[in-house]
Amino acid sequence: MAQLLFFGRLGDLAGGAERTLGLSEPHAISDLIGIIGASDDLLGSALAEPRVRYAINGAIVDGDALVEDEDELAFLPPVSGG
Amino acid sequence: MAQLLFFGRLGDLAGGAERTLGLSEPHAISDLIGIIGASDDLLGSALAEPRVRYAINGAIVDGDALVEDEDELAFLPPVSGG
Amino acid sequence: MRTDIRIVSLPFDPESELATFRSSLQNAGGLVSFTGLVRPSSQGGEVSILSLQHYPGMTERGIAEAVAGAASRWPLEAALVIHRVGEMTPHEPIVLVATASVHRRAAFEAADFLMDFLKSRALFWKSETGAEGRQWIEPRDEDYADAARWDEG
Amino acid sequence: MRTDIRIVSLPFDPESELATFRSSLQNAGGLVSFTGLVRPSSQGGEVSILSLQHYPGMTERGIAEAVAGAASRWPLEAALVIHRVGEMTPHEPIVLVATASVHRRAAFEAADFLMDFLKSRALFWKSETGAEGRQWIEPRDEDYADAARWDEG
Repeated sequence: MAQLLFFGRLGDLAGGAERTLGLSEPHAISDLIGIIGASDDLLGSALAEPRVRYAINGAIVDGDALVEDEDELAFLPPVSGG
Repeated sequence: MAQLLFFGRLGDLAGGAERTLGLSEPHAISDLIGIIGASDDLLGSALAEPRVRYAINGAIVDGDALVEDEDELAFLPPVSGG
Repeated sequence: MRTDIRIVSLPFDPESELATFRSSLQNAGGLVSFTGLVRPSSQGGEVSILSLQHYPGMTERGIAEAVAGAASRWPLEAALVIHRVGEMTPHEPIVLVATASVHRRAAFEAADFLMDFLKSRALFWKSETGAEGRQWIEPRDEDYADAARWDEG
Repeated sequence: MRTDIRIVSLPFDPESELATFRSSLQNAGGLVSFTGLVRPSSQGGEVSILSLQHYPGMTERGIAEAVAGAASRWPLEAALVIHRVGEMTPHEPIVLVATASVHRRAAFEAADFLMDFLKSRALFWKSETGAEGRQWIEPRDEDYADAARWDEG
Protein backbone atom coordinates (compact mmCIF):
# COMPACT_ATOMS: atom_id res chain seq x y z
CA MET A 1 0.00 0.00 0.00
CA ALA A 2 1.29 3.47 -0.85
CA GLN A 3 0.99 5.94 2.00
CA LEU A 4 -0.38 9.38 1.01
CA LEU A 5 0.29 12.35 3.30
CA PHE A 6 -1.68 15.60 3.04
CA PHE A 7 -0.16 18.58 4.85
CA GLY A 8 -1.68 21.88 5.92
CA ARG A 9 -5.08 22.73 4.42
CA LEU A 10 -4.83 19.69 2.12
CA GLY A 11 -5.39 17.50 5.19
CA ASP A 12 -8.67 19.32 5.86
CA LEU A 13 -9.77 18.79 2.25
CA ALA A 14 -8.77 15.12 2.32
CA GLY A 15 -10.63 14.60 5.60
CA GLY A 16 -7.43 13.43 7.29
CA ALA A 17 -3.67 13.80 7.04
CA GLU A 18 -3.07 10.23 5.86
CA ARG A 19 -4.60 7.82 3.40
CA THR A 20 -3.44 4.52 1.92
CA LEU A 21 -3.79 3.51 -1.69
CA GLY A 22 -3.10 0.06 -3.17
CA LEU A 23 -1.14 0.31 -6.42
CA SER A 24 -0.87 -2.78 -8.59
CA GLU A 25 1.68 -0.97 -10.76
CA PRO A 26 3.71 2.30 -10.56
CA HIS A 27 1.75 5.47 -11.32
CA ALA A 28 2.96 8.99 -12.05
CA ILE A 29 1.90 11.47 -9.35
CA SER A 30 -0.13 13.43 -11.91
CA ASP A 31 -2.07 10.24 -12.73
CA LEU A 32 -2.76 9.61 -9.04
CA ILE A 33 -4.08 13.17 -8.70
CA GLY A 34 -6.40 12.42 -11.61
CA ILE A 35 -7.64 9.26 -9.90
CA ILE A 36 -8.21 11.10 -6.60
CA GLY A 37 -9.94 13.98 -8.44
CA ALA A 38 -12.33 11.60 -10.17
CA SER A 39 -13.97 10.81 -6.82
CA ASP A 40 -13.20 14.14 -5.05
CA ASP A 41 -13.15 17.10 -7.37
CA LEU A 42 -12.21 19.70 -4.72
CA LEU A 43 -9.27 17.69 -3.37
CA GLY A 44 -8.12 16.80 -6.88
CA SER A 45 -7.91 20.41 -8.01
CA ALA A 46 -6.24 21.49 -4.72
CA LEU A 47 -3.54 18.81 -5.22
CA ALA A 48 -2.99 19.95 -8.80
CA GLU A 49 -2.36 23.59 -7.88
CA PRO A 50 1.08 24.66 -9.14
CA ARG A 51 2.20 25.79 -5.67
CA VAL A 52 1.73 22.29 -4.24
CA ARG A 53 4.98 20.31 -4.19
CA TYR A 54 5.37 16.55 -4.05
CA ALA A 55 7.81 14.36 -2.14
CA ILE A 56 8.34 10.62 -2.52
CA ASN A 57 9.94 9.02 0.54
CA GLY A 58 11.08 12.43 1.75
CA ALA A 59 12.66 13.68 -1.49
CA ILE A 60 11.09 16.47 -3.56
CA VAL A 61 10.08 15.23 -7.03
CA ASP A 62 7.97 16.55 -9.90
CA GLY A 63 4.58 15.35 -11.10
CA ASP A 64 6.04 12.85 -13.57
CA ALA A 65 7.73 10.85 -10.82
CA LEU A 66 6.49 7.30 -10.38
CA VAL A 67 4.95 6.15 -7.11
CA GLU A 68 5.27 2.49 -6.23
CA ASP A 69 3.17 0.45 -3.87
CA GLU A 70 5.54 0.74 -0.87
CA ASP A 71 6.19 4.47 -1.29
CA GLU A 72 5.26 7.41 0.89
CA LEU A 73 3.87 10.24 -1.25
CA ALA A 74 3.51 13.62 0.46
CA PHE A 75 1.54 16.60 -0.87
CA LEU A 76 3.13 19.80 0.42
CA PRO A 77 1.17 23.04 0.07
CA PRO A 78 3.07 26.35 0.49
CA VAL A 79 4.75 26.31 3.89
CA SER A 80 3.67 28.89 6.40
CA GLY A 81 6.91 29.28 8.27
CA GLY A 82 7.68 28.58 11.87
CA MET B 1 38.97 72.98 43.35
CA ALA B 2 38.45 71.67 39.80
CA GLN B 3 38.28 67.90 39.52
CA LEU B 4 40.34 66.41 36.65
CA LEU B 5 39.50 62.91 35.42
CA PHE B 6 41.89 60.87 33.28
CA PHE B 7 40.36 57.86 31.52
CA GLY B 8 41.98 54.82 29.94
CA ARG B 9 45.72 55.00 29.37
CA LEU B 10 45.71 58.69 30.40
CA GLY B 11 45.11 57.54 33.98
CA ASP B 12 48.28 55.47 33.84
CA LEU B 13 50.25 58.46 32.53
CA ALA B 14 48.78 60.77 35.18
CA GLY B 15 49.60 58.28 37.92
CA GLY B 16 45.94 58.09 38.90
CA ALA B 17 42.46 58.54 37.47
CA GLU B 18 41.70 61.72 39.44
CA ARG B 19 43.49 64.91 40.38
CA THR B 20 42.32 68.23 41.82
CA LEU B 21 43.49 71.64 40.68
CA GLY B 22 42.78 74.97 42.37
CA LEU B 23 41.81 77.62 39.82
CA SER B 24 41.71 81.24 40.96
CA GLU B 25 40.14 82.18 37.64
CA PRO B 26 38.61 80.32 34.63
CA HIS B 27 41.11 78.75 32.28
CA ALA B 28 40.67 77.34 28.76
CA ILE B 29 41.27 73.59 28.61
CA SER B 30 44.17 74.13 26.22
CA ASP B 31 45.81 76.44 28.79
CA LEU B 32 45.38 73.84 31.52
CA ILE B 33 47.02 71.24 29.29
CA GLY B 34 49.93 73.67 28.90
CA ILE B 35 50.19 74.06 32.68
CA ILE B 36 50.11 70.28 33.21
CA GLY B 37 52.62 69.76 30.41
CA ALA B 38 55.06 72.23 31.98
CA SER B 39 55.58 69.86 34.90
CA ASP B 40 54.84 66.56 33.07
CA ASP B 41 55.84 66.59 29.44
CA LEU B 42 54.61 63.07 28.63
CA LEU B 43 51.15 63.60 30.13
CA GLY B 44 50.88 67.07 28.56
CA SER B 45 51.49 65.79 25.05
CA ALA B 46 49.16 62.79 25.58
CA LEU B 47 46.35 65.17 26.65
CA ALA B 48 46.98 67.38 23.61
CA GLU B 49 46.61 64.51 21.09
CA PRO B 50 43.83 65.31 18.63
CA ARG B 51 41.97 62.06 19.36
CA VAL B 52 41.55 63.00 23.03
CA ARG B 53 38.16 64.60 23.71
CA TYR B 54 37.23 66.81 26.64
CA ALA B 55 34.08 66.97 28.75
CA ILE B 56 33.18 69.61 31.33
CA ASN B 57 30.61 68.38 33.84
CA GLY B 58 29.65 65.53 31.55
CA ALA B 59 29.21 67.53 28.33
CA ILE B 60 31.65 67.25 25.42
CA VAL B 61 33.39 70.58 24.73
CA ASP B 62 36.35 71.75 22.67
CA GLY B 63 39.73 72.96 23.86
CA ASP B 64 38.68 76.63 24.05
CA ALA B 65 36.02 75.89 26.68
CA LEU B 66 36.62 77.53 30.06
CA VAL B 67 37.03 75.45 33.19
CA GLU B 68 35.95 77.03 36.47
CA ASP B 69 37.04 76.13 39.97
CA GLU B 70 34.01 73.92 40.75
CA ASP B 71 34.02 72.08 37.42
CA GLU B 72 34.74 68.47 36.59
CA LEU B 73 37.02 68.24 33.56
CA ALA B 74 37.36 64.81 31.95
CA PHE B 75 40.01 63.77 29.43
CA LEU B 76 38.60 61.03 27.19
CA PRO B 77 41.00 59.05 24.99
CA PRO B 78 39.54 56.99 22.12
CA VAL B 79 37.02 54.58 23.59
CA SER B 80 37.72 50.89 23.27
CA GLY B 81 34.19 49.62 23.15
CA GLY B 82 32.38 47.32 25.53
CA MET C 1 30.81 23.39 14.40
CA ARG C 2 28.58 21.86 17.07
CA THR C 3 24.91 21.81 16.07
CA ASP C 4 21.80 20.90 18.00
CA ILE C 5 18.51 20.74 16.06
CA ARG C 6 15.32 19.68 17.77
CA ILE C 7 11.62 19.61 16.89
CA VAL C 8 9.66 19.43 20.13
CA SER C 9 5.97 18.90 20.76
CA LEU C 10 6.01 20.07 24.39
CA PRO C 11 6.78 23.52 25.81
CA PHE C 12 10.48 24.34 26.19
CA ASP C 13 12.36 26.92 28.25
CA PRO C 14 14.44 29.18 25.95
CA GLU C 15 16.55 30.64 28.74
CA SER C 16 17.58 27.33 30.24
CA GLU C 17 18.46 26.11 26.72
CA LEU C 18 20.52 29.29 26.20
CA ALA C 19 22.32 28.77 29.52
CA THR C 20 23.32 25.27 28.43
CA PHE C 21 24.35 26.55 25.01
CA ARG C 22 26.48 29.34 26.52
CA SER C 23 28.20 26.99 28.96
CA SER C 24 29.34 24.82 26.01
CA LEU C 25 31.29 27.66 24.36
CA GLN C 26 35.10 27.63 24.27
CA ASN C 27 36.22 30.59 22.16
CA ALA C 28 33.12 32.47 21.13
CA GLY C 29 33.03 36.14 22.02
CA GLY C 30 29.38 36.54 21.19
CA LEU C 31 26.11 34.66 21.24
CA VAL C 32 23.03 35.83 19.35
CA SER C 33 19.62 34.39 20.03
CA PHE C 34 16.18 34.79 18.54
CA THR C 35 13.16 33.64 20.52
CA GLY C 36 9.85 33.60 18.67
CA LEU C 37 6.67 33.86 20.72
CA VAL C 38 3.06 33.09 19.82
CA ARG C 39 1.43 36.48 19.32
CA PRO C 40 -1.95 37.07 20.97
CA SER C 41 -3.32 38.51 17.73
CA SER C 42 -2.73 38.45 13.98
CA GLN C 43 -4.28 40.03 10.87
CA GLY C 44 -7.37 37.93 11.51
CA GLY C 45 -7.93 39.19 15.08
CA GLU C 46 -7.37 37.50 18.41
CA VAL C 47 -5.64 34.13 18.36
CA SER C 48 -6.40 31.53 21.02
CA ILE C 49 -4.49 28.56 19.61
CA LEU C 50 -1.65 28.32 17.15
CA SER C 51 -1.10 24.91 15.63
CA LEU C 52 2.07 23.90 13.78
CA GLN C 53 2.42 20.78 11.67
CA HIS C 54 5.69 19.41 10.31
CA TYR C 55 6.81 16.49 8.16
CA PRO C 56 8.88 14.37 10.57
CA GLY C 57 12.31 13.63 9.16
CA MET C 58 12.04 15.86 6.12
CA THR C 59 11.56 19.05 8.16
CA GLU C 60 14.60 18.22 10.30
CA ARG C 61 16.72 17.47 7.23
CA GLY C 62 15.77 20.83 5.71
CA ILE C 63 16.78 22.66 8.87
CA ALA C 64 20.04 20.69 9.07
CA GLU C 65 20.85 21.77 5.50
CA ALA C 66 20.17 25.41 6.37
CA VAL C 67 22.42 25.13 9.45
CA ALA C 68 25.16 23.56 7.28
CA GLY C 69 24.68 26.48 4.85
CA ALA C 70 25.14 28.95 7.71
CA ALA C 71 28.28 27.10 8.84
CA SER C 72 29.76 27.38 5.35
CA ARG C 73 29.09 31.13 5.16
CA TRP C 74 30.10 32.22 8.66
CA PRO C 75 32.75 31.01 11.15
CA LEU C 76 30.45 29.63 13.84
CA GLU C 77 31.45 27.74 16.94
CA ALA C 78 27.96 26.37 17.62
CA ALA C 79 24.36 26.66 16.50
CA LEU C 80 21.12 25.66 18.19
CA VAL C 81 17.64 25.40 16.65
CA ILE C 82 14.64 24.32 18.71
CA HIS C 83 11.24 24.42 17.04
CA ARG C 84 7.94 23.68 18.68
CA VAL C 85 5.13 21.85 16.86
CA GLY C 86 1.58 20.95 17.86
CA GLU C 87 -0.81 23.27 19.67
CA MET C 88 0.39 26.40 21.46
CA THR C 89 -1.23 29.33 23.24
CA PRO C 90 -0.26 33.03 23.09
CA HIS C 91 3.11 34.03 24.59
CA GLU C 92 4.48 30.48 24.43
CA PRO C 93 7.89 30.16 22.73
CA ILE C 94 7.64 28.69 19.21
CA VAL C 95 11.26 28.83 18.15
CA LEU C 96 14.71 29.43 19.53
CA VAL C 97 17.73 29.99 17.32
CA ALA C 98 21.14 30.62 18.85
CA THR C 99 24.49 31.11 17.14
CA ALA C 100 27.92 31.68 18.64
CA SER C 101 31.07 32.94 17.00
CA VAL C 102 34.35 34.66 17.68
CA HIS C 103 32.94 37.47 15.55
CA ARG C 104 29.84 39.40 16.61
CA ARG C 105 28.75 40.08 13.03
CA ALA C 106 28.92 36.41 12.06
CA ALA C 107 26.68 35.41 14.97
CA PHE C 108 24.12 38.11 14.08
CA GLU C 109 24.02 37.28 10.39
CA ALA C 110 23.83 33.52 10.90
CA ALA C 111 20.92 33.81 13.36
CA ASP C 112 19.13 36.19 11.01
CA PHE C 113 19.71 33.83 8.07
CA LEU C 114 18.41 30.80 9.98
CA MET C 115 15.27 32.64 11.09
CA ASP C 116 14.59 33.75 7.51
CA PHE C 117 14.87 30.12 6.44
CA LEU C 118 12.58 28.89 9.22
CA LYS C 119 9.98 31.58 8.47
CA SER C 120 9.71 31.02 4.76
CA ARG C 121 11.24 27.73 3.61
CA ALA C 122 11.21 25.20 6.43
CA LEU C 123 8.47 22.58 6.19
CA PHE C 124 5.94 23.91 8.69
CA TRP C 125 2.23 24.48 8.21
CA LYS C 126 0.52 26.79 10.61
CA SER C 127 -3.09 27.32 11.50
CA GLU C 128 -4.56 29.85 13.89
CA THR C 129 -7.74 29.37 15.84
CA GLY C 130 -9.59 32.53 16.86
CA ALA C 131 -13.16 33.80 17.15
CA GLU C 132 -13.67 33.01 13.44
CA GLY C 133 -12.55 29.40 13.77
CA ARG C 134 -9.41 27.81 12.40
CA GLN C 135 -7.48 29.31 9.49
CA TRP C 136 -4.38 28.10 7.62
CA ILE C 137 -1.61 30.70 7.32
CA GLU C 138 0.85 31.29 4.49
CA PRO C 139 4.10 33.28 4.77
CA ARG C 140 3.87 37.04 4.35
CA ASP C 141 5.52 38.58 1.27
CA GLU C 142 7.91 40.12 3.78
CA ASP C 143 9.10 36.67 4.84
CA TYR C 144 9.83 35.67 1.25
CA ALA C 145 11.66 38.96 0.70
CA ASP C 146 13.71 38.50 3.89
CA ALA C 147 14.75 35.02 2.82
CA ALA C 148 15.63 36.14 -0.71
CA ARG C 149 18.28 38.50 0.72
CA TRP C 150 20.57 35.49 1.19
CA ASP C 151 20.15 33.98 -2.28
CA GLU C 152 23.15 33.93 -4.59
CA GLY C 153 23.01 36.92 -6.95
CA MET D 1 8.94 51.62 24.72
CA ARG D 2 10.14 50.16 28.01
CA THR D 3 13.91 50.46 28.48
CA ASP D 4 16.22 49.07 31.12
CA ILE D 5 19.86 50.24 31.04
CA ARG D 6 22.30 49.12 33.69
CA ILE D 7 26.04 49.35 34.26
CA VAL D 8 27.01 46.68 36.75
CA SER D 9 30.29 46.01 38.53
CA LEU D 10 29.42 42.47 39.65
CA PRO D 11 28.77 39.34 37.53
CA PHE D 12 25.26 39.05 36.10
CA ASP D 13 23.27 36.13 34.73
CA PRO D 14 22.22 36.82 31.12
CA GLU D 15 19.64 34.03 30.98
CA SER D 16 17.80 35.03 34.14
CA GLU D 17 17.76 38.63 32.85
CA LEU D 18 16.37 37.37 29.53
CA ALA D 19 13.69 35.35 31.30
CA THR D 20 12.54 38.46 33.18
CA PHE D 21 12.66 40.50 29.96
CA ARG D 22 10.61 37.91 28.06
CA SER D 23 7.99 37.67 30.80
CA SER D 24 7.41 41.44 30.52
CA LEU D 25 6.39 41.27 26.85
CA GLN D 26 2.79 41.88 25.80
CA ASN D 27 2.67 41.88 22.00
CA ALA D 28 6.15 41.13 20.79
CA GLY D 29 6.49 38.17 18.45
CA GLY D 30 10.26 38.09 18.66
CA LEU D 31 13.11 38.74 21.03
CA VAL D 32 16.72 39.09 19.89
CA SER D 33 19.59 38.99 22.32
CA PHE D 34 23.32 39.43 22.11
CA THR D 35 25.51 38.18 24.93
CA GLY D 36 29.16 39.22 24.81
CA LEU D 37 31.67 37.02 26.61
CA VAL D 38 35.24 37.70 27.69
CA ARG D 39 37.41 35.82 25.22
CA PRO D 40 40.25 33.72 26.59
CA SER D 41 42.63 35.20 24.04
CA SER D 42 43.06 38.27 21.81
CA GLN D 43 45.61 39.55 19.26
CA GLY D 44 48.11 39.89 22.10
CA GLY D 45 47.83 36.25 23.26
CA GLU D 46 46.18 34.75 26.29
CA VAL D 47 44.09 37.08 28.43
CA SER D 48 43.73 36.46 32.15
CA ILE D 49 41.88 39.65 33.16
CA LEU D 50 39.79 42.09 31.20
CA SER D 51 39.21 45.42 32.87
CA LEU D 52 36.57 47.91 31.75
CA GLN D 53 36.37 51.49 32.91
CA HIS D 54 33.43 53.83 32.32
CA TYR D 55 32.53 57.45 33.10
CA PRO D 56 29.63 57.12 35.55
CA GLY D 57 26.64 59.15 34.42
CA MET D 58 28.03 60.15 31.03
CA THR D 59 28.39 56.53 29.83
CA GLU D 60 24.78 55.75 30.84
CA ARG D 61 23.49 58.90 29.13
CA GLY D 62 25.27 57.95 25.92
CA ILE D 63 23.72 54.48 25.97
CA ALA D 64 20.28 55.94 26.74
CA GLU D 65 20.62 58.20 23.69
CA ALA D 66 21.52 55.20 21.51
CA VAL D 67 18.51 53.28 22.84
CA ALA D 68 16.28 56.28 22.11
CA GLY D 69 17.79 56.36 18.61
CA ALA D 70 16.91 52.68 18.15
CA ALA D 71 13.35 53.33 19.38
CA SER D 72 12.93 56.10 16.80
CA ARG D 73 14.13 53.88 13.95
CA TRP D 74 12.36 50.62 14.80
CA PRO D 75 9.02 49.75 16.42
CA LEU D 76 10.29 48.17 19.62
CA GLU D 77 8.24 47.05 22.56
CA ALA D 78 11.19 46.88 24.98
CA ALA D 79 14.98 47.09 25.09
CA LEU D 80 17.47 45.94 27.69
CA VAL D 81 21.16 46.83 27.98
CA ILE D 82 23.31 45.47 30.79
CA HIS D 83 27.03 46.25 30.68
CA ARG D 84 29.62 44.98 33.07
CA VAL D 85 32.54 47.16 34.26
CA GLY D 86 35.53 46.45 36.47
CA GLU D 87 37.64 43.29 36.32
CA MET D 88 36.44 40.16 34.56
CA THR D 89 37.91 36.77 33.71
CA PRO D 90 37.54 34.73 30.47
CA HIS D 91 34.04 33.40 29.64
CA GLU D 92 32.29 35.88 31.95
CA PRO D 93 29.47 37.87 30.31
CA ILE D 94 30.45 41.48 29.54
CA VAL D 95 27.31 42.71 27.86
CA LEU D 96 23.74 41.73 27.24
CA VAL D 97 21.53 43.53 24.73
CA ALA D 98 17.95 42.40 24.19
CA THR D 99 15.28 43.89 21.95
CA ALA D 100 11.68 42.84 21.42
CA SER D 101 9.28 43.78 18.66
CA VAL D 102 6.21 42.64 16.80
CA HIS D 103 8.53 42.41 13.79
CA ARG D 104 11.44 39.99 13.73
CA ARG D 105 13.53 42.22 11.46
CA ALA D 106 13.14 45.24 13.75
CA ALA D 107 14.35 43.27 16.77
CA PHE D 108 17.40 41.98 14.85
CA GLU D 109 18.38 45.36 13.45
CA ALA D 110 17.92 47.22 16.72
CA ALA D 111 20.07 44.72 18.67
CA ASP D 112 22.74 44.88 15.97
CA PHE D 113 22.64 48.70 16.01
CA LEU D 114 22.96 48.87 19.81
CA MET D 115 25.90 46.46 19.83
CA ASP D 116 27.67 48.49 17.14
CA PHE D 117 27.19 51.58 19.30
CA LEU D 118 28.46 49.85 22.44
CA LYS D 119 31.50 48.45 20.62
CA SER D 120 32.68 51.68 19.04
CA ARG D 121 31.08 54.78 20.57
CA ALA D 122 30.00 54.11 24.14
CA LEU D 123 32.34 55.51 26.79
CA PHE D 124 34.24 52.42 27.85
CA TRP D 125 37.98 51.94 28.12
CA LYS D 126 39.29 48.45 28.12
CA SER D 127 42.58 46.91 29.21
CA GLU D 128 43.68 43.32 28.97
CA THR D 129 46.11 41.66 31.30
CA GLY D 130 48.03 38.68 29.91
CA ALA D 131 51.51 37.21 30.03
CA GLU D 132 52.92 40.52 28.72
CA GLY D 133 51.28 42.63 31.43
CA ARG D 134 48.43 45.09 31.05
CA GLN D 135 47.56 46.71 27.70
CA TRP D 136 44.95 49.32 26.76
CA ILE D 137 42.75 48.36 23.81
CA GLU D 138 41.25 50.54 21.10
CA PRO D 139 38.36 49.56 18.79
CA ARG D 140 39.18 47.57 15.71
CA ASP D 141 38.65 49.25 12.32
CA GLU D 142 35.90 46.65 11.88
CA ASP D 143 34.01 48.09 14.87
CA TYR D 144 34.15 51.62 13.42
CA ALA D 145 32.99 50.27 10.04
CA ASP D 146 30.12 48.33 11.65
CA ALA D 147 28.94 51.43 13.50
CA ALA D 148 29.19 53.63 10.38
CA ARG D 149 26.62 51.42 8.63
CA TRP D 150 23.89 53.18 10.62
CA ASP D 151 24.99 56.79 9.96
CA GLU D 152 22.72 59.00 7.90
CA GLY D 153 23.90 58.99 4.29
